[in-house]
Amino acid sequence: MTASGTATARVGAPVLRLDGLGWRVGGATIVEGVTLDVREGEFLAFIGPNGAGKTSLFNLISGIVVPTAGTLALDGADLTGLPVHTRARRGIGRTFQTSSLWPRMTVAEHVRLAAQARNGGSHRLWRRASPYTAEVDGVLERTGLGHRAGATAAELSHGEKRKLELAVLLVGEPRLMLLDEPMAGVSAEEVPALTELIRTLHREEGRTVLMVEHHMDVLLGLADRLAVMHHGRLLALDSPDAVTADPVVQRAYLGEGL
Amino acid sequence: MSTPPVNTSPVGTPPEAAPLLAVRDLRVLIGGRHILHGVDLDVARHGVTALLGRNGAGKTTTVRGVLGLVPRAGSVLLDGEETVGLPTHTLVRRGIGYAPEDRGIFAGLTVAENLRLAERPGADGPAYGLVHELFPELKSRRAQLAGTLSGGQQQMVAIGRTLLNGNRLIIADEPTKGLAPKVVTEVARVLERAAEAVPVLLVEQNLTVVRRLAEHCVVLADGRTAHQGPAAGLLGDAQATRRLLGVGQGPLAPLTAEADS
Amino acid sequence: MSTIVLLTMTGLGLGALYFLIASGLSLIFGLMDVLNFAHGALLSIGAYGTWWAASGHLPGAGPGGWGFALAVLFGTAVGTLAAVVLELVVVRPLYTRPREQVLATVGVGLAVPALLSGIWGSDARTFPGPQALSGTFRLLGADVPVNRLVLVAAAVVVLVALRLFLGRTRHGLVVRAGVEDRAMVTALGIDVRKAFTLVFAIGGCAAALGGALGGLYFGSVDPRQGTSLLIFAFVVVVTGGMGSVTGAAVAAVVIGLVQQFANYYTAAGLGDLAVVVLLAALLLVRPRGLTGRLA
Amino acid sequence: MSTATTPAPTPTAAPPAAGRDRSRLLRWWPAAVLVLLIVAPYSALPVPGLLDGPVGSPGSLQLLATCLLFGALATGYDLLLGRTGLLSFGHALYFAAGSYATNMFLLEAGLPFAAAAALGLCSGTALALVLGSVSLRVTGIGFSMVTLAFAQAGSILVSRNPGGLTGGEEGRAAPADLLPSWLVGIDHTANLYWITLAYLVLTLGVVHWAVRSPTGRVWEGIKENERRVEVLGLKPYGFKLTAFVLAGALASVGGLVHLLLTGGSTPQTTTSDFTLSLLVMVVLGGSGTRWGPMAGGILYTWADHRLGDLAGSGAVAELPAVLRVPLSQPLFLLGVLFVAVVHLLPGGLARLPSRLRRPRKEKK
Amino acid sequence: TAAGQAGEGSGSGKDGDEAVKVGLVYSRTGLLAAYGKQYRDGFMAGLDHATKGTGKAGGHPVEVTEQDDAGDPGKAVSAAKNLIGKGYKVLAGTTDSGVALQMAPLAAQNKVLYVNGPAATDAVTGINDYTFRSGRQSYQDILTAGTMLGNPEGKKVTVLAQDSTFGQANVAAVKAVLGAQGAKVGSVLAPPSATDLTPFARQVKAGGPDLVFVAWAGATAPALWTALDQQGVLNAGKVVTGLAGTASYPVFGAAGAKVSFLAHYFPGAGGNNAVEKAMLAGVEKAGGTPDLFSTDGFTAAQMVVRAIEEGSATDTAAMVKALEGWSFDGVKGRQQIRAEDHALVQPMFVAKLNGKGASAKPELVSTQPMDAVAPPSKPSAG
Ligand SMILES: Nc1ncnc2c1ncn2[C@@H]1O[C@H](COP(=O)(O)OP(=O)(O)OP(=O)(O)O)[C@@H](O)[C@H]1O
Ligand SMILES: Nc1ncnc2c1ncn2[C@@H]1O[C@H](COP(=O)(O)OP(=O)(O)OP(=O)(O)O)[C@@H](O)[C@H]1O
Ligand SMILES: [Mg+2]
Ligand SMILES: [Mg+2]
Repeated sequence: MTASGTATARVGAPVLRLDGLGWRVGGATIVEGVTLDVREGEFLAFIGPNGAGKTSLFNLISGIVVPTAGTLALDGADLTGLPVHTRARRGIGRTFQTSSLWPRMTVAEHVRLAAQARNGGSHRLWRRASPYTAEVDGVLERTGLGHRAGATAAELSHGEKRKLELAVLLVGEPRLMLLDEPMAGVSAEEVPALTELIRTLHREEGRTVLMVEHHMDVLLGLADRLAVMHHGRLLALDSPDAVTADPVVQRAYLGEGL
Repeated sequence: MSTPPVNTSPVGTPPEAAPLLAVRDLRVLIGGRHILHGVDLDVARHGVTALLGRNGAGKTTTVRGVLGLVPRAGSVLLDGEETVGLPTHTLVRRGIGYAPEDRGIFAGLTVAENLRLAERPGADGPAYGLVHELFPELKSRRAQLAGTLSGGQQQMVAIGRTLLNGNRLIIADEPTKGLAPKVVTEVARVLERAAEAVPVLLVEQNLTVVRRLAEHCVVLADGRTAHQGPAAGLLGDAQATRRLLGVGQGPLAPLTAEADS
Repeated sequence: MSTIVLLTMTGLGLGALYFLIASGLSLIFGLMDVLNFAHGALLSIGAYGTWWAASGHLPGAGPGGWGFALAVLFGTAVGTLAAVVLELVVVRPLYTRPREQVLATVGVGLAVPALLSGIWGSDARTFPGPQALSGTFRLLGADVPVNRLVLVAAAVVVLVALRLFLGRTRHGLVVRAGVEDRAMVTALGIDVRKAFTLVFAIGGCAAALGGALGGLYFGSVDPRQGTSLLIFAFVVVVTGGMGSVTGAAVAAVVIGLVQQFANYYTAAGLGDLAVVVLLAALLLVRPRGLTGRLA
Repeated sequence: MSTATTPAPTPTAAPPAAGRDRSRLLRWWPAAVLVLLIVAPYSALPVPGLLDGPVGSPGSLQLLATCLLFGALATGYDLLLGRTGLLSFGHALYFAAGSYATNMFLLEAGLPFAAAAALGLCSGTALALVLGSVSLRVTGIGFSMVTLAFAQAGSILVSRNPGGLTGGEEGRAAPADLLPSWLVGIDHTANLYWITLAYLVLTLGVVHWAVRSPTGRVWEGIKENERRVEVLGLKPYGFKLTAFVLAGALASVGGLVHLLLTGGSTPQTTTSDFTLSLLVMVVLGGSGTRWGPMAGGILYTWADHRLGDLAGSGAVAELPAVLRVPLSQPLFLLGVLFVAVVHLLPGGLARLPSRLRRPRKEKK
Repeated sequence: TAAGQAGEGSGSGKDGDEAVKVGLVYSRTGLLAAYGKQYRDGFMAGLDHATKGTGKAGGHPVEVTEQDDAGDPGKAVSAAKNLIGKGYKVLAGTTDSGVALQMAPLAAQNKVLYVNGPAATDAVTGINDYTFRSGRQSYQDILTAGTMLGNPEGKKVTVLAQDSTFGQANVAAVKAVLGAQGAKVGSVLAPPSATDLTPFARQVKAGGPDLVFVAWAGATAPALWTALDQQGVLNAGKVVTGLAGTASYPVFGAAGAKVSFLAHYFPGAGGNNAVEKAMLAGVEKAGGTPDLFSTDGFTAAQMVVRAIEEGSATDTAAMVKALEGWSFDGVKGRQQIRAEDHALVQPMFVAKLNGKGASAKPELVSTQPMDAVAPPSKPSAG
C-alpha cells in the first residue's frame, strides 16, 4: 500500500475491478454494465435515487447475489463465483442498510463473534472461546456503544443498531469496507463523531471504503470520488465537486433542497 | 388534567388548549426495564409536531406506547377521550395513520397488497390517486414483492399507507430516513401538504426537515420529556439546540442547516 | 390395461384423500406459519364425529343417503368447532412465540387420540357408509371403487373453495401479513385475531371433512388414524411447496400415483419408501418444493 | 397527575456479603447433586409417590436410569435445536442406529461387547455424518423435512426386518451371554444406573464444553442469523455439520445405553414420534439452557412411566366417567401437562427459578 | 428382597400363609389396550377358577399386581425389573410380541417364572427355561390353515401379509408347512403403512391362487377386506384368515361370508366345556366381555396356580418342573405344556362368520385336536 496520509494523494493500485457487472432478476434489470476500478486506499461514495441499484451493487460485490453478467476481481483474482464467506475472508466486509444482526446476542457477544471470525480458529471445539475483552472495550468505545455492551441487539434503538453494524464491521478489519447508509437514523448529534470515525478508518488506517449515503454533506468531506447510479447503471464517476455540479445529478438526485 | 409538564423548558409555552393528542406521564416497562419514565406531550390540532431526541431517547417507544403496541401506563387522550386500554386496532380505526420506524413493510406481500391492507372502510374510499401521484414508483411496482424493494421505495410504501385513508392524525417515525435528498424534499412537501388537513406527529433526525415543517416540538431525553414548545423557539436558540439536541457547536456539525441557509 | 386404469383411478383417489388431509394443514402452515401437529387430531375428531352420528346417535343421521350426508356435515362441524377451540385456547395466547405454538399443537396431538381411545377404545370401529358408495363400477375392464369418485369430487370442491377464499377475500392477505408482523397489522387498524381464528376454522373444517371421508375410504375409524396420516400430509405440504394449496393438490396426486404404482410394480411394495425418498430428493434439488413458493 | 415520577427501582444493588457466600455455595449444587446421584443405589430411602419402592431398589434404579438416559438424550438433541437452531425431525435415527448396530454386531457377528459397542458407535456417527452432510444442504423447514424423510426411511427399513436383521416390529433382545456378566440381571441394575449416569455426565460435559468453545459461539450466531455469519467469513455448513455429527454421536451412545438398559433394540425408538418426544422434553425443560433439556427429559420420562400408575390406580377407577376416562390415559395427561407448561412457563422449567424469584424482588 | 427359601419340595409349603406375589404386565393403555383388557379379565377369572374361589394356591394367598406396559418394551422392562426387584417370582402377561421378547430374557437372567400372554411370536417358544406361553403361536395358525386346504399337493397358495415380522413369519411358516406337503407357496407383502390396498388385492388376483392365506393385523383390515372383495379375490379361490376379536367381526363387511376362518378362540369355541363355562361366567360376572384373548389370561392363571401348588411358592426351578409336561383341561379343551420347548400344545378351531355388520357371529365348523396342530419342537436354548 502506498497511498496514505494526505487527503489528495490516493493513487494506489486497483484492488477491486468490476467489469460489465449486471444482475437481472424476475425479468427486471437491476444492475447493468457496471465497470469500475476501486483503487487501494480510496474512498468511493455511491449516490443515486432510491432504487437505483446501489445496495444491489453491494450485494454483488459481497456475494449475497450472483451476477448474471460480467465479472469482478479482487487483486486480479476472479471473485465472480465465490460464496459470501470466501469473499469475506479475502477482506470484503460490509454493513447492511436494514440492520442485520443477531437479535438475541448481546452487543459484546457481537463483537466477540466478529473478533473470533477474524482471528480464525472457530472450528476448535476443544478450546474455551476467548472473551476478547480488549476488542470489546475498544470498539464499543469507538462506536459509542460502551454503555450498551450487555443489551441484546433486539433491545437496541434504531440508531444504536446502526452503530453496532459498524462495530461488527470494524472488528473484522476488512481491507475493503462496504458501508450501506451507515448514517441513516443516527441522531444529528452523533453524526459528526461517526463521520470522524469513518474518516480515521480511511485516512489513518488506510482502508479502502465504498459507501452509500444520502447525507451529501457527510460524503462531501470524505469521498475521493463520487459514483452516481441511476437505473442500475453508472451515470457518472468523478470528483465530488464535479459530480455535484452536474446539472443532471442535481435534477435527478439532489433536487432543489428544502 | 392538563397541568404543564414538569420539565417544561424555559423557552416556549405549552401549546394551545385542548390538543388533539395529549400524552401524560406515559411510562413503559419492557422486560423489567423502564424505558419511559413519564413522557408528556401534546399534538396540536393542526400542523406538525416534531418529536426529537438522540438515539435511544425513547421516541419510537413513545409512539408505540401511544398506539398501544407496547404495554404502557399513564394517560393518552385522543380528542379528549382516554385511549389507554383500547386495543391498537380500535384506536387506529378512530383515524390514525402510522408509518413506523422500521417501515413495517410486509416483505412477502406485493406492493399492492401492502397498500390494500391499509384500506379502511371510510367515507370516500382509499385515496389511491394521491398516493400514486406522490409516488409513481408504487404504481409501476405494484406487483413486486415489497421485501425486494429498495430501502427508499419501502419508505414510500410506508408513507403511502398513512395517506390512503382520511385520518385525523398521522404519526411518522423518521419518514425521511434513507431517502435520496430529492425525495426527502418531496416527502417533506407531502407531509407539509398533509399537515394542512391533518395534524402530524413527526419523529425526525433531520433538523432541516424539522425546521421546515414543525410548528411545535417536543424533545425527549432518557425516557422523559426534556422540552416542549414552539419549534421556532427551540431551533432559533443555538444554546438550547446545543443543550437539548447536542448539535450546532464545534466545527463538525455540518449536517443541519446547510441546504436552506 | 385394466390394471393401469385401476391403479390410476385408485391413485387419484388416494391423492384426493391426501389432498383433503393436507389442504387444511397447508392452509394453516402457509398463512400462519404454524405446522399444526394437532391436525391429525382434528381429522380424527371429524372422523369420530361422523361415525358417531352415522351409527345412529344423531337423530336424522344414519349410514345411508341424506342421513350420511348429515352425519358428514355433523362430523365436519364438530371438527371445525374443535379447530376454533384449539385456536382460541391453545394457539392464540402464544402468538408472540411461534415456536411454542407449534409445540403446543404437538401436545394436543398427543392428548386427543389418547382421549378418543379412552372414550371409544383403541380398537378400530367399522365405519357405516351408504351402500351405494361401497361398490365398484367398471371402467375399461377395471373394477374401480365408487368411493374414490366421492373423494376426488370432494377434493376438487375443497380446492376450489380454498382458492376462492384466498383469492377473493381479504382474510388471506390479513393473515399472511399478520404472520410477518402481527403488531403492524393491528397498527393498520385490523383485528388480526379474528382472521387467524377464521383460518384455523377453515383448516379444521377441511381436516374434519378429510377425516369423515377417510372413514369412508378405510371403512373404519381408530384413534390413531389421523396421526398416522399426518406424515403423508406433511410430505404433501412440503412437496407442494409449503403452503401453496394448488401445489399441495399437485403433490397429492403425484404422491398418490407414485405410491400406487410403486406398490404394484415393485415386489416388496416399496410405495412408502419411494415417497419419502422422493421427498428427500426433491427437497435437495428444489428446497422450496414443487411450486417453489417461499415458506 | 404528572408530578415527579418515582425513579426506577434499581435491583442491581450489590448483594450483601452473606448473599454472595450463599451464591458461591449455590454454584456447587451440580456437584452435590452428582454425589447424591452416585450414592443413590446405596440408599433405602422410600420416596412415596415419586418412586415405587426405595431409591436403591432395582425397579427404582431402572426408572431413575431411564429418566437420566432421556435427560441426557434431550440435552444432546438441544445441541441442534437450542444451540444451533436446527430443527431435526430425525434424531431418533441415530439413537436407534447406536442400539441396533451394536446389537447386530453382537447377534450376527458374535463380536465381544466392547468391539460391538465401538463399532456400533462408529456406525451411528458415520450415519450422522453421511445423512447430515446431505440434509444440511437445505435450510429451514426443508431441513426438518429431509431429516424426517431419512428417519422415516430408516424406520420403514427397520420395520421391514430385512434379512431378519432388525426383528421388525418385534425388535431384538440383546444376547445376554455376550454381554459382560456385570451388566446382566436384576442384581446389577445399579451398574446400569451408573453407566447411564456416566452417559449423562458425559453428555452434559460435552455439550457445555462445546457451546463455550469457539465453535459454540459460531453456533449461536448461526442460530440467530445465518447469513450474517457468512458475511463474517465463516461458512455455516461446516459448523452445522459439526453440531449434527456431535449430537448424532451422543445419541448413538445413548442408543447403546438404552440397549443395555432395556436389554434389546425396539422399533419404537426409530419413529418420528420418538424424535417428537425429545422435542417435547427439550421444550418442557427450556431449550438453549444449560440444565433445562435434562430436566425436561427427566420429568417427561418420569411422568410417562408413573402417570400410567396414577391412571391405573384405584382412586381414578372410582371417579365418575367424565373424569375417569381422561385420567386413565397417561398420554392424555402428558399432552395436557405439556400444553400447560408451554403456556404457563415460557422458556420451560429452566426459567422457573427466575420466575419465582422475580415477583419476590418486585415486591421489595 | 423378599425372603425366598429355595429347595422347597412339591406340594404346599410350610410357610403356608405367606402370600405369593404375581406381577401382571400388560397393555392397559396404548395400541393393544383392548387385548390387554381381555387378557386381564381372563386372568382374574382363571385365578378365581383355579383357586376355587379362595384366592389361595397351596395355601398361599395369590396377590396380583398389575402394571401397564403401554406396548412399550422399555416400560415393560422397567415394570418387570421393579417387580423382580421387589421379590416377585412370577410374572405373566403382555400382548405385544416385541415386549414379550424383551421380557423373556429377564426371566432367565433373574430366574423368575414368566408366563407369556397373547403375544404370538414363535420366537418365545423355547427361548429359555423360565419362559412359558399361555396362548397360541403363529405356527399353530398356519397348521390350522393347512388342515383347511385338503390335499395341498400341486396347489397354488398365496400368502397375503404385511411386510413385518409377523407377516414374514407367517409366510415362512406357510412355506414350511404347506410347501413341505407339495403346495406352491408365493407371497404378496404389503407395507404396514400402505393406505390403499387395491394394488395388493390386484396382485393376489393376478397370481390366480387356489388358496389365499391372509395374515393381517391392525387398523387397515377393513380396507383390505373391502379391496379383496371388490377386486374379486374372494370369489376366485378359497380365502383363509385368522379370526380376531369380537370388535373385528363387522370389519369383514360383506366379505365375511366368503372367507374361511381359523380361530384361536371365540366365546363358545370350546363347545361349552366346564372350564369354558367357568371362564365365560367369571369374566361376565366381573363386568367384562369374554373375547379372543380371555382364554390366554385364563390359562395363564391356571398355570400360575399349578406352578405354586405343585411346584413351590418361592423356588422357580420347582415351578418350572411342575409346569413342564403338564396336561390339563383348559378353556379350549385339552392342552399340554410341551416339556422340551414349553410350547402350549392346544386345539385350534375352524369357523365361519354368519351375518354381517353388528350382527356378525362366528360359528364353529370344526375343532383341530391339539396334536394335529402342534408346532415343531424347538428345544430350549437354556
Ligand atoms: N429480488 C428482487 N426482485 C425484484 N426487484 C428487486 C429485487 N431486489 C431489488 N430489486 C429492485 O432493484 C432496484 C434496486 O434496489 P436497491 O436496493 O439496490 O436500490 P438502492 O439503490 O439501494 O436504493 P435505496 O437508496 O432506496 O436503498 C429496486 O427498484 C428494487 O425494487
Ligand atoms: N423491546 C425492548 N426491550 C428492551 N429495551 C428496549 C426495547 N425497545 C427499546 N428499548 C430501549 O429503549 C430505549 C429507547 O428506545 P427507542 O427505540 O424508543 O429510542 P429512539 O428514541 O427511537 O432511538 P432512535 O433514534 O435510535 O430510533 C433504547 O435504549 C432501547 O435500547
Ligand atoms: Mg439501498
Ligand atoms: Mg426510533
